[in-house]
Amino acid sequence: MVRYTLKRLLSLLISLAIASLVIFAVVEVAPGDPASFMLGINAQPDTVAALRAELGLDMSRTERYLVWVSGLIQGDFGTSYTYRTPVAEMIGERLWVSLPLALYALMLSTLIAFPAGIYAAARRGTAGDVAMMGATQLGVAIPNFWFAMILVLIFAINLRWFGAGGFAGWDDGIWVGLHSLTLPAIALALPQASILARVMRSALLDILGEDFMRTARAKGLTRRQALWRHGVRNALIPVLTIIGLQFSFLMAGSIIIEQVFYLPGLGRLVFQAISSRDLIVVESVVMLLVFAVIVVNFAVDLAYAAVDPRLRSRT
Amino acid sequence: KGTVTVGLQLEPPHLDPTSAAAGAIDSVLYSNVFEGLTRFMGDGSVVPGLAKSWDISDDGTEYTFHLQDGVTFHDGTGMDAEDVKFSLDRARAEDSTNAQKALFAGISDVSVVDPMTVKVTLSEPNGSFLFNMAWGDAVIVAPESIGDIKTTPIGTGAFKFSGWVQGDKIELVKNADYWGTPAHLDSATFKFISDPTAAFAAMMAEDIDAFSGYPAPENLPQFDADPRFQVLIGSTEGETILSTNNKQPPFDNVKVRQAVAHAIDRQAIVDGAMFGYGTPIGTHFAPHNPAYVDLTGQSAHDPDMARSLLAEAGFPDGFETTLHLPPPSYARRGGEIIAAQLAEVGIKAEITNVEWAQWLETVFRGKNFGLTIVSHTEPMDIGIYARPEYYFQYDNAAFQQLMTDLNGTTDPAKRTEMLQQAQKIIADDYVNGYLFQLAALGVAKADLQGLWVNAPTQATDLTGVSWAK
Amino acid sequence: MSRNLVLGAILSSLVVLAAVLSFVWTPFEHTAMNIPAKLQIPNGTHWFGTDHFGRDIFSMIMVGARTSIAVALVAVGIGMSIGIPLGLTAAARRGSWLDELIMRANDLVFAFPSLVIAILITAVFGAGAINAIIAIGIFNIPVFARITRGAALSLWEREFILAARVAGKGAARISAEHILPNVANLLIVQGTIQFSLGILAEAGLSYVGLGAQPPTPSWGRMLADAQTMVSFAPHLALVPGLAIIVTVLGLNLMGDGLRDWLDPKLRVART
Amino acid sequence: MTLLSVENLSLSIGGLPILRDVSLSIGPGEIVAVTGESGSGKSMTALATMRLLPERSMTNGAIRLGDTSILDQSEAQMCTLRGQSIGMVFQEPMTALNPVKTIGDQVMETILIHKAMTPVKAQEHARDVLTRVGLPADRFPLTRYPHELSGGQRQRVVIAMAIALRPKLLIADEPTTALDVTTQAQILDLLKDLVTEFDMGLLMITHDLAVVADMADRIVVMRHGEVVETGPTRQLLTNMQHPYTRMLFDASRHQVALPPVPPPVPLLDVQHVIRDYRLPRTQLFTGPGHYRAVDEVSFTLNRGERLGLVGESGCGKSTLTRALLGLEDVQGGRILLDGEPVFTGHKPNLAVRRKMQVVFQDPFGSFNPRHRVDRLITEPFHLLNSAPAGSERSDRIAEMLRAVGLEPDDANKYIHQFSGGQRQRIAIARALIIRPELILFDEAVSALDVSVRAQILDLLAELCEAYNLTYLFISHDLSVVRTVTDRVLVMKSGKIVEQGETEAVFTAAQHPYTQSLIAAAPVLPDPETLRRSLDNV
Ligand SMILES: Nc1ncnc2c1ncn2[C@@H]1O[C@H](COP(=O)(O)OP(=O)(O)OP(=O)(O)O)[C@@H](O)[C@H]1O
Ligand SMILES: Nc1ncnc2c1ncn2[C@@H]1O[C@H](COP(=O)(O)OP(=O)(O)OP(=O)(O)O)[C@@H](O)[C@H]1O
Ligand SMILES: [Mg+2]
Ligand SMILES: [Mg+2]
Repeated sequence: MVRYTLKRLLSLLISLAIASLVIFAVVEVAPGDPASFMLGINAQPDTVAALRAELGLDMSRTERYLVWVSGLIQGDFGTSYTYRTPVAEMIGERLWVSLPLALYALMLSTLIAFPAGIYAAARRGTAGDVAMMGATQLGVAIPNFWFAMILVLIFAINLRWFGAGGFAGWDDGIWVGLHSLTLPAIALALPQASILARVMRSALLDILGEDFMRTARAKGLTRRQALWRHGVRNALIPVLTIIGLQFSFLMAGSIIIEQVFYLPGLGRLVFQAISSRDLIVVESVVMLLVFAVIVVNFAVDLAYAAVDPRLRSRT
Repeated sequence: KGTVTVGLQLEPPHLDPTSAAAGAIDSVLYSNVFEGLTRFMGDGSVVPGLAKSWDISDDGTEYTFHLQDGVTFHDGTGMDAEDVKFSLDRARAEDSTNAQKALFAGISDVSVVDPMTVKVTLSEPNGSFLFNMAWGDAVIVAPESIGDIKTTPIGTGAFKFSGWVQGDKIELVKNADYWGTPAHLDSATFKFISDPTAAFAAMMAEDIDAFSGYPAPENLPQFDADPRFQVLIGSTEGETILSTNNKQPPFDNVKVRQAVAHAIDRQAIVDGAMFGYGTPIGTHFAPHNPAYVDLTGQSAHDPDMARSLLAEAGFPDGFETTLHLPPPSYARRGGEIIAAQLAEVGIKAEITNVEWAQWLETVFRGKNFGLTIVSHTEPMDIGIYARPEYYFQYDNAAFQQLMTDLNGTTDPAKRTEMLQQAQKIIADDYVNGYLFQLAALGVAKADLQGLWVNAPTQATDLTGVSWAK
Repeated sequence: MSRNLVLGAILSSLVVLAAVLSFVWTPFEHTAMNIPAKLQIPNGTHWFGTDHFGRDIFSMIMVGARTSIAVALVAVGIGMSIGIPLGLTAAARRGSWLDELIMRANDLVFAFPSLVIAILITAVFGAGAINAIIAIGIFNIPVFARITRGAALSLWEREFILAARVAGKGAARISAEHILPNVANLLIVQGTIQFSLGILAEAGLSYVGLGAQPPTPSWGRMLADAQTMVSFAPHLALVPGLAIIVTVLGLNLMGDGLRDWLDPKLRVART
Repeated sequence: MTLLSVENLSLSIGGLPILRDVSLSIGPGEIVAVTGESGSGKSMTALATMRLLPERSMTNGAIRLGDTSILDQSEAQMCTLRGQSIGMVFQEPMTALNPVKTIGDQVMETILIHKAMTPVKAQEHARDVLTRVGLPADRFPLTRYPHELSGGQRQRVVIAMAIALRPKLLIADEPTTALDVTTQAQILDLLKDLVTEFDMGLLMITHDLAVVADMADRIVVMRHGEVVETGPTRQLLTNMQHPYTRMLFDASRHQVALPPVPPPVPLLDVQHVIRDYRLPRTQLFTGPGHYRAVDEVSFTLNRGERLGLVGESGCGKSTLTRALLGLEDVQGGRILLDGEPVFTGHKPNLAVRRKMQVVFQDPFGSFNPRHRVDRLITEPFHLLNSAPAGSERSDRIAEMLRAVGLEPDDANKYIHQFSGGQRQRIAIARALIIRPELILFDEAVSALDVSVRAQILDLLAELCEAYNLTYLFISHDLSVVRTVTDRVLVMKSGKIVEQGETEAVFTAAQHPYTQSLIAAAPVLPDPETLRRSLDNV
């Protein structure tokens, strides 16, 4: 087990190293210079040069890569070119929006998808199943930013149940914060829930065909009891995979939704940083996201083991 | 109600107005937190700021500023002549990162006469020196607080900076110890909403009380019709032009540029891109300026003439070029319309949407473009046509001479005449396609009063803002 | 054939038809502006109304279908043409360092936040359809590589593969002759799904302004343009939104239907 | 008094008739075996009794358990009957248990679902039942998961679940088919003991007539959804009325006559072959573990000889086959065919491979479903330097198809259009088409019904005559190996523990393992002896 973990850790480190190279290379060839971006069109060349020196942009690429990476290793993400604050601090702040949002959306999608998927599987072929699957097909097909627009139109502008966007912060209590994240979370959760419900249903249907389900029925369990006691947990394995993927997606993929709801999240940070060529922020955030995905995958693997004892004993 | 939430499209990268070009910094801090020796008023006039008065030597090279009494910075330290000297010297220093360093280029010396008096010596007379000192880049900062200015701005204004949630908002509170007329509001919040839809939604949902520099003109009629809101339409200093690379063939041919000018239907652009907001211009000058001459007739929409001009220039079948469009909607939408209009006379302009950083690199610095659309928002900036290295690369010795002469002239009537002559020269040369003067668009709650209607500089001056009733 | 397949095929072919037809006929020139006639609601002349430049939305939707289909198709093509051989190779050399390398590389690509990278790519190489294709295509590679490898691995354990090996056939030949045809169904099904995801991705990229550039119409950009006008001209957002939904829905239904149709195992009623 | 009586049960699924007028009955303490070929409706009869039939099933007739009419019960009532009054054991122990729940939980569930006991008592009881079926507490705590048990042990858990509430009736559908002979014997003994101990009725479904003869008090023979014959075991065995029954039993005892063995000329020479599988590392500083699947195996196979290889599941038979074919390298020893190694350098020696072909077990999995028969059986042509083409090719195909009892026209069909037996014939045709000197049969008849198996064995004998075959016949079925081989190897845990003339080994086994294997294998009694013993009673 130790060996296995070490081996995984090593491959993880190699992945991260390669990722850092790729990210750095891609970001660095982007045309545009943070210093001239900041100083605008009236700036004089010597001013730009002075700022470049101040930002450390006059070093060679290799040097800058090494500085960046050695900083990362020590947990120092560097200082943002445009904001002039430590990147780690900025990321930390944004995480307080992105992470709760991702978790909220994930929770919503799970809360919707599980019952829906189980319901549809239990009533396979009935009108309820057909309707439910039709709804999920639609849910997958609706672009989430479009859905977000509609949500804002209805719930913020017309009904005024929610703010049109923005993030209220956690200072006024958790409910205020959650309330301001509700519409974005719904917009994010809808397609995810649809996918998850479909996966849940088909996994359950697979399980329903298994011999042990027949065994369970032969013990005297009703169809529904068998589904709940023996089906759901076995179906969790494919479902967990999807949840893991979705979480990674939610952390980084909510850029557009953050844009629609002007949430100060990680996605918008990268988006802004890309347009202002705040290279170090882009590099560090992308690196963090890659790291997060790898860690989440690892966590999903651990979760498999919790669900499936066959994996626990395997080394 | 003693508080107001104002929406802005762009968030400042940091909070030091003296070391970045970002107008967003001024939008939040100008006059609210930071003040200069002089200041702009909402109508564009320049009035005394931290300098209550000044004496100008007869040769126009020595300015003696008498500072306001009892001015303190928000950190409690007093503001005196040393701070002024520090601020000006810092801006013009060798390693300065001031984005408008040119404003200070004429200063040869700054000396402290006494704690309340500063003398600034210019190397040559400059008719716009007081105007220059009103810019956000020339505000007075203190040496004690300069270290943290990017995150904790310490100024002398009627509001104190109180907090910044990056990506979201900046908060200001009333400065109880303000030297001048205190602010009506107890606090103010600036919320950054870059997405136009989000801006609309936030306004409609009354999440915010006002939006300064509202990005979607198409929504204004709705706000106008809604008794909850008022719409503020004013003028800015932004000449929106179809910048043309005068050195790149075929644009080095004045006939071609003239053809382009006649191919453009300004009204269609103002209607289509700005939903009617904006004043068509025929030269690079702000229409609200008394010296403005209306030259739009000289480049009236006339596709047939454009085609024949093209034929004369040797392009009977038109030609292909590029059209770089930066992010603002005036450029993106205007660009689509212009491309369609150019196509009608045979010019095929391939649209490339770019971000500002890329625009600066390829268009502005690299001069690697055919056409681009951009709004020049600096006030009184016709002088850029005297810089042959400037990105549109207009090189006319007569014009350059005119500008040099203008700088040495202080007589207002003379100046007006010279400015009008300058406007005509560039219109005759069809240097760029002159489209329209950008309108200042604002939306606010109906009972909010005292907001600037015009935008002589990028600022959201809240010092005079209050709620009715 | 299932209801899904029929409905999906009808919806998808509707979109394809519109795209093909747009080459020879659209009610109006899709780039023709008529600003005085802007923002008309659907009417007899302009079936889907006009946009903020007075262009005919119906024509733009037709030509936009072309863009969506082209981008998604080529992106899926990239994913398939690189991903499938990688997956086959990994399966053929299962357990070897090559397999490990391919799968690790796949994981790595998977680990990158796709949208962020797409934005980066367009920032680096400029916005445009080609770069959108590349950005979407890259993330299709690991999808196809994984699914091919997974299916191929179980095939490699089958006795008919053993029989082919006994007949002296090499890994490459077996992959091409036996493995590929037997995973083809799966890949076709996944292909339709990726195709629909590609359409959504293109819409998303265009929505943030990184997809096809004007004047090439794109549904995503139409949506983005329409955004601020939803409150007074909802058809501007509804029409392209519905176009996307119909297309994606059609493709997904078709994918589901195809899966049931091509894989008789799944059709057997289960106890 | 009868415990279960099925009267004129008819069943159709989605309009398709499956069962017709099936009648049978079981009394307490009685074992009734239902037998018949695959697809004859055995399982459906059992599932009908449980009311666990597939969707869209229609039943007619009557099933009575004691006084209750099963077909008239509501689903809720059935749920209280299942597990409490009727227990059921299924064929596949590997999949019949939920992999994510402990065996204790699964056994307790039967008890708890019927609210028969408090959870604490249920746990105790589950413990007792598991001990009763041969899973003592010290080695098999309740917290074990199914994957930690062997097949036989899992089947014991399934039985424990079924008998936890001492149902009056136990239904076992092929309970031992997936198990080794020795394990099978143990499970059958356990079932017999339980029947006597609990006075249960046991409805046992099996296609293995030897098991039937050994276990059952009464036999029910089914064919095409109908009961063709039924009666007490001995009577039925001695006096079979229906030709189908007779055919079935004859086929099970089927013997073939092989041509005589030519004088020994070595063809295949296997010396000290070792095949190790690498195991994943378990500890950091130890090297990777190895699992020795084939351990120092040596033997010689002579030209024209028919050699058998028997052994329990997992003893390394298939691994050895793959090594012989040169599909995988070996870690020790050498394998020479006609004096040449089968594996040279890092790849198989194709010149040698040409002389060898193989027939696999699974008639469904050994063909690419997307190719036609002609393409399937000519695949080995790939080994030839100049493969026959045109009419020569079609002639060869036709000849081979005829040789294995099919029609030349069949060349244009796809594999799914053939039955299991026909597919196995096609597999043999494929193996024969390049006239190899050696054919390996890996469990080639294990998946087939007895009657089909008899035909294939006949075909083998015929082909031996016609083509002078040399083969290695691998099987776990001793009776089959006994009739189609001249010499036999007995394999245990990768080692050859005994080898010799087939008859000699079967009549006088030397090694204890061989002896236990032979003892465990159920044998069909000879009708003559049976009749005599019956007369004596
Ligand atoms: N779910 C189902 N739907 C329709 N027909 C079925 C279904 N399951 C089985 N059958 C058919 O019912 C018939 C009887 O099947 P059954 O499983 O009872 O056979 P069996 O005697 O148990 O065979 P085996 O020995 O192979 O298990 C077969 O012809 C089979 O094809
Ligand atoms: N790829 C492998 N890696 C590790 N162990 C293996 C591998 N293949 C087979 N084994 C192990 O080697 C042993 C012999 O397997 P093999 O398939 O040869 O058995 P067998 O005698 O053919 O059994 P059966 O009768 O079930 O077919 C088994 O214990 C099996 O678990
Ligand atoms: Mg059966
Ligand atoms: Mg085997």
